[in-house]
Amino acid sequence: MKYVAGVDVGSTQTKAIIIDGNRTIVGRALLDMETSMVTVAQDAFKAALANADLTEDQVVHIAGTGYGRYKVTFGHEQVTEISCHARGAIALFPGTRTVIDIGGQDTKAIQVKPDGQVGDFTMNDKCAAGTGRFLGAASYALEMPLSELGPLALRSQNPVRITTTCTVFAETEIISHLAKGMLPEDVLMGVHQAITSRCVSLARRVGIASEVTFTGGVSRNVAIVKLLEQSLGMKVNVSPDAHFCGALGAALFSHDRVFGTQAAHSLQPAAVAA
Amino acid sequence: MTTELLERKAAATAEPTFDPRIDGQRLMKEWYAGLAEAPKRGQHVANVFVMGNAVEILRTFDFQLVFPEINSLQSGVRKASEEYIRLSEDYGMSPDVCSYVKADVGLILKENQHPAGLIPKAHIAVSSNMCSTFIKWAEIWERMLKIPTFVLDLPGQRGANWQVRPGDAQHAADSRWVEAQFRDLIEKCEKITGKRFDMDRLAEVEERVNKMVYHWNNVMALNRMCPAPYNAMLDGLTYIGIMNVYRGAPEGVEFMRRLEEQLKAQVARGEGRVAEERFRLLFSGTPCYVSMRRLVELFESWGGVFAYSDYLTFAAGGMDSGELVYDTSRPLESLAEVTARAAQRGLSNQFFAHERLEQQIRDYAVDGIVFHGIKSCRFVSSGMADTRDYLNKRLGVPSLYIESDLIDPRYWSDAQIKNRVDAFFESLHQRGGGAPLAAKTVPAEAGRTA
Amino acid sequence: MLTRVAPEKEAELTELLEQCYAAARDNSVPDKDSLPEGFSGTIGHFPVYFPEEIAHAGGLLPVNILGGGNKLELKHADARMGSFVCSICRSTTELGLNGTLQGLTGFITHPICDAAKHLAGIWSRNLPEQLAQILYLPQNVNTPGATRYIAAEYQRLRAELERKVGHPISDDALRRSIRIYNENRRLLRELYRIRRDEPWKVSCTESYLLMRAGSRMPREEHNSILDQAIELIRHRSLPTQDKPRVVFLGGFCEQPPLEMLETIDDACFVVDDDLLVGLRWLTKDVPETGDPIWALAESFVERSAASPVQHDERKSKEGYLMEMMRSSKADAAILTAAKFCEPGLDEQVAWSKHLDKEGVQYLVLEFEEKMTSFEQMAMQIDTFAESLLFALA
Amino acid sequence: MLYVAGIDIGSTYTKAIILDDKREVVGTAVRRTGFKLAQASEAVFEDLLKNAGLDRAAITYVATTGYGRYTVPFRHAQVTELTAHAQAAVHLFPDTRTILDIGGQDIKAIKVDAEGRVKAFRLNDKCAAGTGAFLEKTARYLGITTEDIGPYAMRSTKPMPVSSVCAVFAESEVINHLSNGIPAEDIMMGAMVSLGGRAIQLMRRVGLEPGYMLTGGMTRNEAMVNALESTLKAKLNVAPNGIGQLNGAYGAAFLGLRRVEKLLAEGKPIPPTAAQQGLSESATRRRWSAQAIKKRVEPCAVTGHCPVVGKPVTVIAVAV
Repeated sequence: MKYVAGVDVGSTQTKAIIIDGNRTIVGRALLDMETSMVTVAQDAFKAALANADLTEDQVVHIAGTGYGRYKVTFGHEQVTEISCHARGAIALFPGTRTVIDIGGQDTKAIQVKPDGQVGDFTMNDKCAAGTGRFLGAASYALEMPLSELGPLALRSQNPVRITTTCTVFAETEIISHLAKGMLPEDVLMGVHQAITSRCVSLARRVGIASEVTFTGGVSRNVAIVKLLEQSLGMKVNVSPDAHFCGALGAALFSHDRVFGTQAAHSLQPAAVAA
Repeated sequence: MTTELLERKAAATAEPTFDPRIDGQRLMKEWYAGLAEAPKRGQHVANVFVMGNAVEILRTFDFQLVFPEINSLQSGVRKASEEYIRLSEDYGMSPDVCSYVKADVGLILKENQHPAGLIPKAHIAVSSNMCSTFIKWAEIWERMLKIPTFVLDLPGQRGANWQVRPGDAQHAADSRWVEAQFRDLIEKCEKITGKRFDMDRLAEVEERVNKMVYHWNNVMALNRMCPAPYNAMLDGLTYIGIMNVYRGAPEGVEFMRRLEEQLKAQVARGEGRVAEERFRLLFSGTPCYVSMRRLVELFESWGGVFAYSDYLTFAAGGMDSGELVYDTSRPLESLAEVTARAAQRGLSNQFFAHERLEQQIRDYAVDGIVFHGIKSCRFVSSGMADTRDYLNKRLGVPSLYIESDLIDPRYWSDAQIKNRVDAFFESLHQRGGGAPLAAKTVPAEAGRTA
Repeated sequence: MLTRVAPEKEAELTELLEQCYAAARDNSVPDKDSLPEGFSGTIGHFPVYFPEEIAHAGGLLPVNILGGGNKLELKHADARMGSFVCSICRSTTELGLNGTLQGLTGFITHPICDAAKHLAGIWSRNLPEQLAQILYLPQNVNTPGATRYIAAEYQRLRAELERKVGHPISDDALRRSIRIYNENRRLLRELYRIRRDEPWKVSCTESYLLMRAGSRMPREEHNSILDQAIELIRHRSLPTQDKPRVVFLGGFCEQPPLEMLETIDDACFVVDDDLLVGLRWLTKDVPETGDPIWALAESFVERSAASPVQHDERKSKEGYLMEMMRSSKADAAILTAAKFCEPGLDEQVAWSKHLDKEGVQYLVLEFEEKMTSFEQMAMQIDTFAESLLFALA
Repeated sequence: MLYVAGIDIGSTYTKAIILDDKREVVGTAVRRTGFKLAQASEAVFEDLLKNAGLDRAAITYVATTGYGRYTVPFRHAQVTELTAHAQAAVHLFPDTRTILDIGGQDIKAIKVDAEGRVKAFRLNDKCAAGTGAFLEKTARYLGITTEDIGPYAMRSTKPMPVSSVCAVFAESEVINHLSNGIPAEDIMMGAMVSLGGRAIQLMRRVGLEPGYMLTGGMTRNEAMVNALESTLKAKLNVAPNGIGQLNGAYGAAFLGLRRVEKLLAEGKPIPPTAAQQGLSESATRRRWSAQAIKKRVEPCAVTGHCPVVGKPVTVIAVAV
């Protein structure tokens, strides 16, 4: 049995996915960014091998993606995360037409064709309020782990408006609101709303078509998901594997190389759950 | 026109000794060398911009022209802009204003020591309202250089419900207003230079401009050929440089004539700018000069060539259409008419810019548009996102939006731009087939391109 | 304001100010059936100046579009305008796209800056049913013939509006409007005189609210409000405080948030400013006889204020700043600019360089209409005031 | 014996100091501010009294500064941190004319006269990655604690400039450097050099008048001080043994002390505290901006198409 892999070297985390000939996920790994992208890519891949308990020689093709994709020196090809997220999203939710990915470095809105092709895409411009970094600022200002932000925000009764588009000054604004005695949840909700509205206007540039799939680590933030659905006025797909979406897409591109492009792009749901 | 016809022409007149790039750069060098000498020659100096600048009149008065935009641009190309920009920010300029202006303020603070040589101090500055920053820029000179400025007010298109066209009453009225301002300018020039205005000389200058513009339009048209003979952004920059600094000068006419021949011959031989032309692209906006080659490399490594750039038209003074020809039998009136008309076309036309792009997309058979938004240039950038949205919905032409700056290296984020460009080509490939991984050959560079 | 005296008078004034506040806060435009008496539609115009008399005479209510303030959330505008464009342009786009300004009969900008010119284009592409236009007020008013050109441009506008309303706009109607607007100009001049001579009687914020109300109500109505308010203000007897006298510059287009003006009021007497200068652009009465269009055009050239977005050889940046300071006997200046406002930011440098030369103290601030936190700004303003008081001591 | 306290409630740290009438420091205290400012100042005051071995009654006068200066109920007076810093600076180093204050959220350049009066000042531009937070972010990326930044950077042999104007992009630049195997200490030092450059640009805007002093959190960062001095080509006065961080509090206390002396000299009583006065000053003045408008979250009916937004509901606050 031949296996292929995808390694997504992001700005904060690195993910690796190994799939087999039937596009079934057999191994995965997620590592936090270390000071050397080269080693972190290696380590993630090794971890995924261990997870799938395979040996390197069983994996015949590796695609790198993400900011550090050129650091996947052991890889056979590089694909940008735009293509990969589109591809991964379609695999997870075949009905996907719009992909929204909120990453650490930038936020993307991708228009996808039924076959997983990228139609049009846009990314946030310089003032990067729409990125996950914004949440990072909030978690630092509130001295609270990222994972707790969403749930707390949802408790908000009347959200505060966060107007600055700049991450750096967002921190100041958050602190000053808290200083004024605003409730943390209200300030947080404001932050979430700011991010969401930026993302939605970004998505509007490519045009929003149902179904919308939300990928990337931030998709695990319940508040963002809720607000997205609210302002889009439609349901949003979120997969438990959302943060692996890029790596998965990369793996699927590898799959094309090795096993050819025929057959549907979709995964067996069972496989995803596994 | 057909290839065999081209071949005949080419065979007849090709002059192998001519190399657009080398000769272009030589001319620019000579031009800068000439600048420093102007005071010795006792020549008066005028600061002008590349759009709506009344250059024809100033030449008639034998002014030495200085193009501060081109100075700033050149400081960028020569990777020296950052120092000038920092100087101006130390002086108090905001990070959010045009980096051309800031580089120029830095130049003034450095006693006009430009990497290309000494820039002479102007006796007058002619600005126009086509780009509003021109006016503020000229006002800075009023303060720092203590020189008089003349703001040429060129009315643009009034609304989307109707379009001012040559010959209609509105165009006539606008032309009269422009002519009145020209007469005012002429008086001021007479005072400054102590020379009488010579209508015949104006006609001669216009005659040469007509010739240049004729060739220039053919040069642009030649890039409709596939493969495109030149890169509208990189090579285009050299050409536009000549179009501006030698506008109405014999050298300019000669360069454009030979350029056209040269390119015709190239087209006849079927030579393209890139070895394998995979994608024809339209570039909208102004390039990032500090990373010019990097930008081109990012695209050409994927087989993408810029067949056209709207920058070729507006930065060449909007003289981009057959209808814009001076009637040398009535030089001043005609100058006013053409200037008014030029101001109502192209990028400075907020109401119909998208129609122009639409036209150019067809004319140059492009596969995609690249919009280059510039944080500090609202003139080219403000309407871009909306125009893009409009074209996407109307034509479904794939487009890419990247953002950096004219000449401020601090705004060039290589990783981010490469990411977007790669993704753009991946999507183009997914549409049009072809190997998706050509970019592997281009390594991501450390931070900004040095 | 502290209200120790004449509480009932003060209550009256507060009531008037509340009307004005409501008007200032309201971003929407009256629809067909909620239009005031005698008006058949609305003409939105972007700062700075617009010859409202022409629209007014045609029965079109002039509405000065001043952005969305800091309560509006942008949902569509970011898809149309980059983040490097000033807040007022983006929030105005938002108001157009989210329907708030759907009721406008027309939307007119003029060439104050490149963003504003593009705004007109964006408007025409996204709200095609409205008369989206640029009124080409010249950036060269010094060449002989400028008045003739402007008159022609006004005539064009007049004709366009006549087509919209379906009836001619008579010279008499124009003269009537000019009379009403002359009265309005006179009242605003009086308001500013009080600011200069007895700054403790009316705060910058109050005067701003009074003035801004005129941006969306018929001038007839505005005149009566101003008339009453000025009368009440005259008779206010408030204790004067120990505050430095400053002039405020930078409010000619994008408007600073009320919080900002209040913060300044707390620490300083603002004895003159350029807030909404477009609404008092013509500095003297417009001739009420002769050809009204020519009168308006000639007033624009010969009797108008100054701003960073209007080039005029006769009005140097330093010139009008120093004139403001002289006439208002100001100790110092607060030089502001809206974020991403290129003309404003350039002017700021010219001003501060000149004040350095003159040895006048000044404070440089950058604001955004949408800003919501003012701690840092308050700190700067307080320090500025503290340093002035020390220096004056 | 006369004791005056100065409390500086900053965005990250709250610092306090007690001076006696001989202008001697008798106690200091520092705490992380967190987001409950009133509590922070209360807690710090407790620490301060403990540290000085005094009880509340012994403190004659409390002057506050920093952006939380209005939140301290037991204050007698408040001044801005700029005024306070200027005072402290000139008191510590009489030759001081230009002060640089690098704080967590902003950089300030202040020009002062011989009596410590502020002549001019500038804060960093928005969109400039020039704040202490920028260093912290970079450090976080490199896995260095804020305290270690200085020592760590000192190891750098060839600093790698981080020139991006936008902090977010500065971060991607850092990542880029890292991924290109550039040593962390060089990046850290590079970040400092860039930050130093921006700081000095700010000083130029108020005019570089010799007699330089550095205040704020950066004073403990030796590497930063070196970086600044080398760019400035001049000596920087740095407050001794950690007082630097306490400058704001010191200045406030100092001004407070002078105020008390003046009052006593004139035989006037010590004014009541803000709490005793009751109403904070803003309560007496009509705040138009305070008239909140009910914010509704209106989701778009159809994608990209919004309903016409009705007139906002105005809630008129009752004037006091």
